[in-house]
Amino acid sequence: MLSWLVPQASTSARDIDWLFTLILVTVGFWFVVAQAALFTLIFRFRRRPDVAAAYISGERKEEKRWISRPHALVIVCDIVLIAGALLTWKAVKQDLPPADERVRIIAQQWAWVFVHPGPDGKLDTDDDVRTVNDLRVKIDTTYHFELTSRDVVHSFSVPAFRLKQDAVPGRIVTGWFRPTRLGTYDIQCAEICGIGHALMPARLTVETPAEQAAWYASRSAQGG
Amino acid sequence: MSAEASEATRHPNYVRVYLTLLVLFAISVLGPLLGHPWVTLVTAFGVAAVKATMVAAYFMHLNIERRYIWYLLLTMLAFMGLLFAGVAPDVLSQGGQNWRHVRPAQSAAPHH
Amino acid sequence: MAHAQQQSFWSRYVFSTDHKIIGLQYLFTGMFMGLVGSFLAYVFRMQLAFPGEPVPLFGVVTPLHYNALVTNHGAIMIFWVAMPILIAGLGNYLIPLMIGCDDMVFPRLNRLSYQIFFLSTVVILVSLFVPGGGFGGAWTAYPPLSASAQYNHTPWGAPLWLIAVALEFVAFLLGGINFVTTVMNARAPGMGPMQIPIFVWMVVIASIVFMASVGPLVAGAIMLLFDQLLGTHFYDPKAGGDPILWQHLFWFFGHPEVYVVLLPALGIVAEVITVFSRKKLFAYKTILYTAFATGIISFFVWAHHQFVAGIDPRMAHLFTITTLIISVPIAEMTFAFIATLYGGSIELRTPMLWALAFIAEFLVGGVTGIFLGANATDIYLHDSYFVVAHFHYTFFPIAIIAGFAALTYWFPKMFGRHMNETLGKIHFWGTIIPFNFIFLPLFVLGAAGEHRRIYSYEHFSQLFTPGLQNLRVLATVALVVMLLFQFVFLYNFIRSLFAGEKAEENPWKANTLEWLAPSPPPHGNFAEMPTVYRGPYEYSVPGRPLDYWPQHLPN
Amino acid sequence: MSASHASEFPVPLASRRSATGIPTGRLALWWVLASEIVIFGGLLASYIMFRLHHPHWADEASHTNIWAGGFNTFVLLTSSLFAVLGHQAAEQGDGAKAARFLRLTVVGGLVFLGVKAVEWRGEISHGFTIYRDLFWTFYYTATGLHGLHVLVGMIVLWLVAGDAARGRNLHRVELIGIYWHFVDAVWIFLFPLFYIAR
Repeated sequence: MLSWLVPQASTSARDIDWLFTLILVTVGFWFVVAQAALFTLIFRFRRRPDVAAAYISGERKEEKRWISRPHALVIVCDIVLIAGALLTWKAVKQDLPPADERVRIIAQQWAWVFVHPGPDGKLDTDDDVRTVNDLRVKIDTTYHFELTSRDVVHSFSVPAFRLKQDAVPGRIVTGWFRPTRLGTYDIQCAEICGIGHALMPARLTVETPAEQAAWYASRSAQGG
Repeated sequence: MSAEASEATRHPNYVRVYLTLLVLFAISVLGPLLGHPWVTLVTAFGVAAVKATMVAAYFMHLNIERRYIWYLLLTMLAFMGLLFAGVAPDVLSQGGQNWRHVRPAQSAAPHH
Repeated sequence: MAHAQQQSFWSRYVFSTDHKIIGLQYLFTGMFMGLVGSFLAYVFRMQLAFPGEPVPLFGVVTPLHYNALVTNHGAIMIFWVAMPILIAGLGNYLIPLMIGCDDMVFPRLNRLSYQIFFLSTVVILVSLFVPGGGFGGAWTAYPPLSASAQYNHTPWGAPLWLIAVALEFVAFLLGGINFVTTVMNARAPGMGPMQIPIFVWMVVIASIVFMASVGPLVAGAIMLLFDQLLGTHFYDPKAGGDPILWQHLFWFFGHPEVYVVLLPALGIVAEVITVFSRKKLFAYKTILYTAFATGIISFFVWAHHQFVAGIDPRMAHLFTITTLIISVPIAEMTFAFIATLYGGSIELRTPMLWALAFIAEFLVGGVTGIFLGANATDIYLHDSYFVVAHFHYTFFPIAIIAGFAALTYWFPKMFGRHMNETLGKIHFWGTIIPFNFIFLPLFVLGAAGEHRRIYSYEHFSQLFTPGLQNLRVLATVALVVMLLFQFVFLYNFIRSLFAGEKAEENPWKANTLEWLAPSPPPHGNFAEMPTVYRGPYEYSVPGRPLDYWPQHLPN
Repeated sequence: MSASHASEFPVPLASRRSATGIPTGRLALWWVLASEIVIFGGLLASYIMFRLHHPHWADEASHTNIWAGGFNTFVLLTSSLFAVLGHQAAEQGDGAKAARFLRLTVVGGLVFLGVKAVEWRGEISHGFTIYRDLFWTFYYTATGLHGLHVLVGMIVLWLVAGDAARGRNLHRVELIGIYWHFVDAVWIFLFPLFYIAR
């Protein structure tokens, strides 16, 4: 459902969209049933002359059924949704698949600094490429990112990846993503971080390995 | 009024409670001198819990108060335990699943 | 004070210890702050719809303005509108009347509580106009942004904001202790626990939940204030502090706070729907127990606000489970309210329309909460406009819809006159329809990835599309329409105060004790202190000539 | 009960009812203490977490003055005894005796704050200021918040003692006593947390 509104550009996006649809169908059912019951009762029992209201305490067993049975059904639905949420969370947030490459993301007031591993595919070597507000990743490659902040709490959010993680000063949080779709996507800061909160619009480019190699080459040509 | 009178007769000997508290206090100060961490833990915090319970029971008269006042105060303490349990994995620990603290090396040096 | 007959205006209305006057003081302060909060919303919605254009009555909105506007809109609407109207205002006015006594047990403490609250109101308003402007770190005030003027650039606004919130907490702690003690000790003879009107129960549960949850945040606020003013490092990771600690202390209070305002709103709905459907409340005990369960479970869910905040991902599982569990008692209570309508004789007077609208609209807020309580979908939806739409579908029904239900229902009791029914219905539809057109578009915008607290989307190519911008304009236009319809209410309210049709003691033919007192009740409330003989919802009892059976009538 | 309420303020009927059987003042006081538990609880829970997170805080804690803290524990325990003896006297209707005990309690509070002042002065002069380390920030915040409670308690004790000496509002002797014992109980935990454990 979400993919109608925003591109689905990573493996996590697929998982999360699936869960979103599951929840939408489940709670949509409850929503329709409850609203239908509400409006039906309002219409059916509108005030009419000479029709008195019934006296129902709701404390007797056969009356209580009317709320205890839906109540049990709500619990069943909750269990299904909890299972779906927990499994998806585990896949997206907890389990880190083996990394092909790593990037480092450093947030500050008000810019994103990205450290790319460079042609050798390793961080903390001489060919690392630092950029500001410009992250470039290869398609179908599993990335681990190390996220931190220099000053206040920021949040690294890529809607097309369904990826969001707060960047907290004093902590390094590790996460992963695997792009599945070429293109350029918005990176937003999702945690208010001061005057420039709206002015941290970085771009994320998903490119082919050949394009990335060419970009690295052009960078080192400029730099060297 | 008769109820109040019977309450009064049930009051403990306050001076005896006070002397017991002083003995416990001495234990809590002397315990650490043994230099054993577990002894310190028990004499400092175990004794503190006993002392606080005694003060609550005999000086604050919770022993003759309605029972649910105990429950009320203990519920509040339990919520603090809950807060601790929920926060400690993030604040107490040095790191966890997929995250770690980065701190400048801590020393007793002044930070200004 | 000794000579009750010669009370001056000041001692009668300003320094009164009468619970009704104090209740009305809270109510009117809350309504005034509602206007302030609405104006802030109007300004930032205009900026979002027409970025960069000067906003009529305000001017050009800078990022600093924008942050202060959203921060104070949130804080004011929760702490200075929902809390004073639903709990302090209605609680003060109604609790002694509904339990059949003459005042709160501590009238002077009650007056002190309002005075502290009034001071907090002054401080928060002043904080908007100090050098550097109002605080702009969101109502959650996450450090290090909130802890240091170096980061937030509001050296005066931030501490004043925090002091105002702290004063407000003190006021509500005093008020809450007064409420709980009053209901525990001062009930009319014969009023056992199961004869207490649901609204009173709800205010008591809410007060207890508030009292138990706010303590750690009071401690946290002291620590934050020290960071701001003394330059200590409680939340500064560079010196051994931890910003996540504040988030936990804040949400340990912040989530129960939702139920603190929700429960009284549900209580109002229970009172109104029983009267206007002439029905006994369906399963009183179940409703009561689900309210207790909700209050308790609300302490176990707080970290669902922090799924992506850098907390340990294993903890997120526990909080997802508890969060989805809390939907069970709330759903059951909603079912009981809907079941109350079955077999009723429903009259759609203005208060009833508001109460029914509460159920219908709150359902939207309830079901959309599931998306956010589930940790995996929250990764995407966290801090997006989906969240904004979700909690406005809970808080708007709570504070505004239930508030109007209460005002229109108890207006005859408070002021001895009726409000105009036609104007009331115009105002109802003029509020409810635009309300949905404000926040339904925001669900779509949030699902499209739009984040909160961004003063302009011009820098985001995926968000600044014509389609999405049209939705922003739609929401803003709907807001302006809704705000304009509030003038209908203000006109109706003020006109009815002086020229409304006179109301008798019990115009709605209700059972609860407040309707035994004259309208408006005099000092001391009842000519003769009532005794209670039955529960509050004995409507349409078979074999009785009248379809109501007030609590105070002997068998 | 109602006779002792006689004052210029007209006491509402509500204040004189007691559906629970607990007098209204005492019932409210329990709720006050319940909300105090969570305020101190939040602060101390934060402190304990930080303490266990930072092993070096044990070294910092060794610079607190265990003898001053210990003496203050003794002082507060003793003043608590006076408070409860005052309550006993009030129960027997002896307002003058109750007032004497309450004033002795106030003296205990004064000694406590005096020792505290000397202690803080010594620490600050040795460089252990609130900025030295987060441990010291917690130390000054927690003991300061507690000291504030002591100060408020002393003022109220003094007022209640004045009333009691004239035989008025004797039920308040018990209430301020319960509050004072609570302040004592908080110190019972602060003492090992900041002084003994090192």
